[in-house]
Amino acid sequence: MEELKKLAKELLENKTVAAVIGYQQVDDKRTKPIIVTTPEDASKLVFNEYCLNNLAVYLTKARIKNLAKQNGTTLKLGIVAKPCDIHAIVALIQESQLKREDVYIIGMNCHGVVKDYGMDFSGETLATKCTPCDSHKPLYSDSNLGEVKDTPKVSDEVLEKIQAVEKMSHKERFEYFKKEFDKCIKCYACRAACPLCYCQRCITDKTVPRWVESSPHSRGNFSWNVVRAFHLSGRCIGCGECERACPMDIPLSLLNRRMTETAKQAFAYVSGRSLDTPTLVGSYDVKDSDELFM
Amino acid sequence: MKIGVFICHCGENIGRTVDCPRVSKACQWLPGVEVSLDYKYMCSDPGQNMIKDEIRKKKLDAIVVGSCSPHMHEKTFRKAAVDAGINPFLVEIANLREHCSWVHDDIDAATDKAIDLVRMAVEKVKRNQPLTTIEVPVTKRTLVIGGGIAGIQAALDVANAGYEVVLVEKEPSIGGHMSQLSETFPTLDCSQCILTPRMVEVYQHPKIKLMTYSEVEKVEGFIGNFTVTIRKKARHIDESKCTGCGLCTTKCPVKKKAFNSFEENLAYRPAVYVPFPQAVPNIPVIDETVCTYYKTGKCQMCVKVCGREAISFDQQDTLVTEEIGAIIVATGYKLYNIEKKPEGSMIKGYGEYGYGKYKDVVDGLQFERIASASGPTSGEFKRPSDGKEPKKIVFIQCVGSRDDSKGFSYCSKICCMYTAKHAMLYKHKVHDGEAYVFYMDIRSGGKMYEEFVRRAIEEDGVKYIRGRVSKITEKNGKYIVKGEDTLASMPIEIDADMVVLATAMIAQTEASELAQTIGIPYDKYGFYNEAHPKLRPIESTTGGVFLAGACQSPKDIPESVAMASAAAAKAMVLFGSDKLEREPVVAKVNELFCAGCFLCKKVCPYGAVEVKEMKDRNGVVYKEIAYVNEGLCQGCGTCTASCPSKSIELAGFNNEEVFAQIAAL
Amino acid sequence: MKVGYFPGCSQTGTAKEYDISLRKVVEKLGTSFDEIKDWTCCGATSAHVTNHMLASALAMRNIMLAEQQGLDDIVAPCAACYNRLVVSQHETMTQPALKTEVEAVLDTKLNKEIKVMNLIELFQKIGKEKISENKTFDIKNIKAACYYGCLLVRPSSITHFDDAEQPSSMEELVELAGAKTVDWNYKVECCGAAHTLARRDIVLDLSKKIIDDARDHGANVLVVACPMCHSNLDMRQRAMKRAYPGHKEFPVLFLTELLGLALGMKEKELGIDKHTIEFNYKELAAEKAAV
Amino acid sequence: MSDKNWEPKIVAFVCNWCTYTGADLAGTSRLKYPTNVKLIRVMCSGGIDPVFILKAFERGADGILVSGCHPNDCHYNAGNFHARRRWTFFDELLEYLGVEKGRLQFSWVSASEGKKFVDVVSKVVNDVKEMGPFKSYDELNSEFMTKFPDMPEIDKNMIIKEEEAV
Repeated sequence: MEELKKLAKELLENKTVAAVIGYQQVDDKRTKPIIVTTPEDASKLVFNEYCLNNLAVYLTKARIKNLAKQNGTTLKLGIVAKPCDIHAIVALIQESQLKREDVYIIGMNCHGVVKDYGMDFSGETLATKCTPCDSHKPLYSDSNLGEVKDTPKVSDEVLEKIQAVEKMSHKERFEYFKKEFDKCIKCYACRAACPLCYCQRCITDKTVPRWVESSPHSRGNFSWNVVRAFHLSGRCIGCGECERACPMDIPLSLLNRRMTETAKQAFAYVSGRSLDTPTLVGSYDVKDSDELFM
Repeated sequence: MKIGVFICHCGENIGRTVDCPRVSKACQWLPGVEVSLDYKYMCSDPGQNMIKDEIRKKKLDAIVVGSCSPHMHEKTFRKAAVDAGINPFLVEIANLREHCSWVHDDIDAATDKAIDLVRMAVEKVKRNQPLTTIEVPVTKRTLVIGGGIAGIQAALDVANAGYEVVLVEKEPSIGGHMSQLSETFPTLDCSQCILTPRMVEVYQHPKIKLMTYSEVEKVEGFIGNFTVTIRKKARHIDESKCTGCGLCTTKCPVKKKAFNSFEENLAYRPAVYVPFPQAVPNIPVIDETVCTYYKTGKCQMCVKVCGREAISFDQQDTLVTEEIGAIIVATGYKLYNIEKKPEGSMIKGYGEYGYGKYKDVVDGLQFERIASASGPTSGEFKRPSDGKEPKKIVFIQCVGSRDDSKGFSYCSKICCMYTAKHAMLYKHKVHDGEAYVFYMDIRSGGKMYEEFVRRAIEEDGVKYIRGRVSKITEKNGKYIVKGEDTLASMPIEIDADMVVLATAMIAQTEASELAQTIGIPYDKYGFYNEAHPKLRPIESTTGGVFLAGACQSPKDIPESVAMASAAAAKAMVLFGSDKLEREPVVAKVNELFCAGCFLCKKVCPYGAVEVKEMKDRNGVVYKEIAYVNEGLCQGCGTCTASCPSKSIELAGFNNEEVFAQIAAL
Repeated sequence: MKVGYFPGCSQTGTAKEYDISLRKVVEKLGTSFDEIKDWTCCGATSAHVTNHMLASALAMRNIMLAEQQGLDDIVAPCAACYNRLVVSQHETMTQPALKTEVEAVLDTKLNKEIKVMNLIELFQKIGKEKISENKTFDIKNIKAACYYGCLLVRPSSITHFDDAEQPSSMEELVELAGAKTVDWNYKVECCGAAHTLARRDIVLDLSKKIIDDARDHGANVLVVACPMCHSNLDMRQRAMKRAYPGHKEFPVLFLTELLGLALGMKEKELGIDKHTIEFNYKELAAEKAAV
Repeated sequence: MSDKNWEPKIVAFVCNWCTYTGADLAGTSRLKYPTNVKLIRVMCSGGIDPVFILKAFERGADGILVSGCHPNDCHYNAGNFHARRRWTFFDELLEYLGVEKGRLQFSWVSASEGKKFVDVVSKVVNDVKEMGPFKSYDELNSEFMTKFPDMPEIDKNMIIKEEEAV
C-alpha cells in the first residue's frame, strides 16, 4: 500500500504521468474511483479486496484523456489496474483506443475482490468474475506491486447457471431471457460501465435508419440485449461491470460469459491477453470451422 | 418522390407464370408509385422508349423495372434512365424471371411473390441516393507473372502493341515447361526450336523488362493502379558483368550434390549453373545450399576462372517496386508427384506404382527429357537404372487424374496426346521395341489430334489397352505391370523394361499463396478461378488481373498461347483509355461518429481504409478516424457490417435501403 | 500399463501359438492384458457379406463390452478381427440410422469410440524402444519378408494406419528386434484366405506367389501378423508341394514369435513347434553359415 | 400445425456474386422451389449485419438464410471469412437465447450451384414448416403492435384494401 502511494507520488512529481486513476477508501468495506493529479493527493490511493471497479473505462473518456494534455505536450495517464483490468487495457490498445505509451500501468497482484461494496471479503462473497480467473499477476505493466495470496476456491457460479440455462428447451430459454430482458429500462448503465463500449454514438442511438428500437418493450429490449452481447462477442474481457451496474439485475454475465466460451472453444481465443495477436473479430483463419454452413 | 414501375412479360418467359397485368395493377397503389405499366418486352426499343416517355411525361424521380436478373439488363435500363434524365442509381430491378417465373409453377403464388419483389424494390429505390461514377487514372504497364510459353506470348503481344511489360519468372531462365519438352504434338516439331526464338525476342525487346529468378512479394492497389513489390533473389552473379561464357559452370568442382531440376532429377548440376544451354538470360546462378564456399569459406574456383569478376558471393536479395496497370498471371502447372503423399492424408499417393522406389518408373516430363536430343541421354532411349535400351515400355494414363479416391477428379486433358506422342517417339527410335498404353478413354479433341492418336496405333503399332493398372512389381530387373484389359475382360500382365506414368497436371505448389498475394480466388485444387466460366474465361474476378495458361486449368500449348494473347488483349483494352470508370459502390465514413476502433481497417480485404487525423481549429489532433480510399474500395461492405456504431455506409447498398427492403417483406 | 484384449476365435484354435507368444511377449515388455469378458465373434465370418446388420451388431457387441469394462483401447491381434471392429465401429458411429438399429439390437446406448489397435499399433503404444531395450538374443541371421496381407492396412481412409501400398511399420519392429528385412513386392497382396475352403486352387496359386517372391528377394522367413494369413501360408505348403512339384518349404512366423525369440524365449515356449513348416533358429543360422 | 394453410415467410440475404448468381442459374435451369423465399441482395456475405436478421424477425420472418461464396472463392477474397466468424458467434448467441437452430441457416452457394441453391432453399423451407410459425418472436411482435398501434409500418394489406376501394 505504501509503495503504491510512493510510486504514484514519484510519477506525479517527475511528470511521468499527468494523473493517476486509482481507488480511494470510503469506509472499511468500500472504495471509490479517484483521479489523482497532484503529488499530495497520492496518499489517498489504496488497493485492497474492495477495489472492484474496472478503472480502464475511464481511459476512453475524452475528459480524462484531456488531462494528459499539458502545455502542448502529452503526458502518460497512470492507472492502478488489477490483472483483469489490464486485459481491458490490452483490448483497448488493440482496438486503437489507446496507445501503449500513453498509459502507465501500475499493475497490482490480485487474489480476488468482493461481489459488491459492504460485504466482507471471503470465499462466499468473492466476485463471480474472480472464480474462474487465472490472472493473478499482471500480463503487462510498467510497475508491478502488491503481494501474491491464494484466491479462495469457490465454484464457478456463472458457468453453472449457463449450464442450467442450456439444459432448458428453446422455448423455455426464450421465455427466461425475455423475462429477464423485460426488466430492462434502457438506462444503458451497462454500456457506460463497460470499458469496451467506447463508441461515440452507440448503434442504439442511430435513428436513420433505426437499428435498435429504443423504447422499452419486449422487442426493443430483446434487440438491445442481443446487439450488446453480440458486439462484445470475442471482445468482452469478463470484468462484469455491466452486470454490477445494471439497476434491474439482468444477468448480463450469462450472455457475456457464454460468448467468451464460444470464442475459446471455436477459435481458441481469449480477449485482452496479448498485444501481439490480432483481435479475434477483425481477423480470420482460412481454417476456421465451416460446420455452420451448408 | 415519384416512382415508375415497369413490368416486363419477357415474351412468355415471365408472363406465363406471373400475371403481369395484375402485378402492375397492384403496384399502382404502392405509396410513392406514380405510374405502373406492363409490356411484352421492356428491354426492346419500344419498351425502353415507353420508360423514357413515362419518365419525361410524369417527371419521375426513380424507376423500378420488374424483369430479368439485374445481371442481365440492369445496364440497359440504367442507360434508358440516364437518357431520360434520371441518375442511373435511381433504377432498381425486381428479378421476376430468374427468381420468380422460371422457378415457380403456381401462377397465383408466383404473382403474389412478384408483387412482393416489386414492392421491396420500390421501397429500396425510395432510399437510393443519386451517385456518380468514379474515374481513376490508368498506369499503362503490364506485369506478367510466369515466363513459360503463356507468359512469353502475353508479354510479347502487349509489348508489341507499344506498352511496357515487366515479366517476372521465379526460375533463373524463362521458357517454363515447354523448354523441357522434346517434340510437340500433333506435328512433332521440336519444342525448343520453336520456343527459343521467342525467348530471345523477349530478352531483346525494348519494351520488356525481364526479371528472372524473381518472385512477386506484394501486390497493392487496384485495377489500373497496382503497386507491385518484386523480390529479386540473389544470383550471386553480377548480371552487368557476366558475359555468359559458362566457364564457372564447367570448372565448378561440385559435381554430384544437386539434382538438375531442368532434367527432372535425371542428372546432376554444379553449384554454379545455367539451367539449360539455351537459357534466357544466359547468366548462371550460384546455389547457396550446395556451394562449397558457403559451407567452408573456401574453393572460389568460379572466382578464379571468371575473367570479368562477376562472381559476387555477398550479393543480397533486393526488393523492386513497379507501378503496374494490369496483371497477367501465367504461373503454369506442375506434375503430381505420386511418390509423396500429401500431408495428413493416407489415401492419396500411388504406392502400388512404386514411383520413386523403382528407378525405371518415370513420369511424363522425365520421359520428355529422356526423349529429348538435348537431354541427359542425348535423345537415346536409355532407362535410368542401368542405361540399357528399354525394349518394352508401358505407358499408364490418368495417374492422379480422373481418380476421386486417390487423386483429383478432373481430367488433365493433355496426357492422352502426349502419351501417344511418347509412344510414337519411342517407336520411331526403337523399331523393335514394344509400347503399351493403358487408358481409360482416349480424349483427343483438337485439330489433327484424333488423327495423331490413330497414327500412333495404326502406323506405329502402339498397343492400346483399355483398363487400369493395379500394381507394378519388380522382378529380376523387369517391371511386372498387372492390370486389366476391360475390352477382353481379362487380367493382363506385362513384363516391361520401363514404365511411364502420365501423372496429373496440378496447380503450382505456392499457387494459393500467390492468389492470396494478388487477391484472386482459386478452386479447391489451387487453379485460379475465371470471372465467368463461359463469358469471362480470361478475367479473374479481381479487376485488372487476367489469367493465361495452365494456372487456370490443365491446358496444352496452343490453348495456353491463345489464352495468353487474349489476356494481352484484355490488358490493352484497359489501356485504351486514360481514365477508368467504375461503379460508385464504395464505403464512406461518418466522420462525426467514427470512434476510430479501425475494425473496418482490419476487415478490409483491399487495405482501402486509412487512418485520418481529425484536427481542431488549432491544428491539434483530437481524434483518429477511419477514411476510405475510394480508389481502393471495391464495395464489398464487410466494413459496414463490422462497424459497431454504424458509422460507415456502402453507397448503393446502404443500410437504410436494406432495412426498407426488410420492412417491405 | 493395461491394454484391452480381444483374442478372436483363431487365437483359441488354429493360431493358439499366436495367442501364447503374444501374451508372453507383451508380459515381457511390461504390459498386461485385460481380456474382454464374454467376447463373441467379431463378425468377420460370412456375416459381413450376407447380413450387414448382423456383422455390425456382432462387432459392436464387443466394443460395447469393452466400453462397459471401462477400456479405452483394445488390441485385436487377428487382422480380420481388427478390420471388422474398426470398420464396423466407423460405420456405426458415422451412420445415425445404423447406430440406432445396432443400439436397439444390443439394447444399450453406444457412447464412446474405443480405439481398436492391430498388433503393430499395440507395440507402437507399448513403446517400440522397449523391444530393443529388452532384446537378449541375437537373431541377425533372420532375413524377414514382412507380410501385411490385405486387411491390416485397408481401407486406409478408415484405419489410418501406415501406407496401404508400401507399408513399413512392421519392418521397423522386426529390425528393432535385431533381424534383417528385405524389400519385396507382395507385402499387401491377397493370400486367398477368403477362398480357403471353396477354391483351394486359387489359394495355392496366390500363396505360392507370395512365398516365391519373398524367397526371390532374399528372405528366409515370412513374418505375418494375422492368423488367417498364417494358416494359408504355413498350413497350405504341403498341398502346395503336391500341386507344384519342386516347391521348397518356407517357414512362416508370427511377428510375436520373432519378437519372442529376440527377447530370449525358446521356439517351444513360443509354440513355434505347432507350425506345419518347422523352424529352428539354430538350424537356420547353421544353414546360413554353411552357405 | 394448427393452421393447415400457413406458409412460412423466408428471407434470404445473399451476396451478389455467388449465391444471387447461383439463384439466377437455378432460374435459367428452370429448377423449381417454393415461393416462400425472397432474396435480399447485398454485395458480399461479409456485408450482412446480424441486426438485419433481427429486423427480419421483427417483420415476421419465420426463417432466414444467409448465403455467400464458398471459402477462397469470395469475389472480395476475404469477406466470407469475416462473415464466417461473425455468424459463428451470432448463431451461438441466438440459439443460446432460445431461437431454434433451423430458424437461421447458413450456406455457401457458388454461381454454378443452381441445384444447390434449390436444395438449400427447399431445406430451409421444409425445416421451418416443420417448426411452425416463429411463435416466440411473434409474441414480441404482437406485444409491440398492441403497445404501439400507431407506429408507421408498411402493411401488405394496405395494397389490397386500396385495390378493393377502386
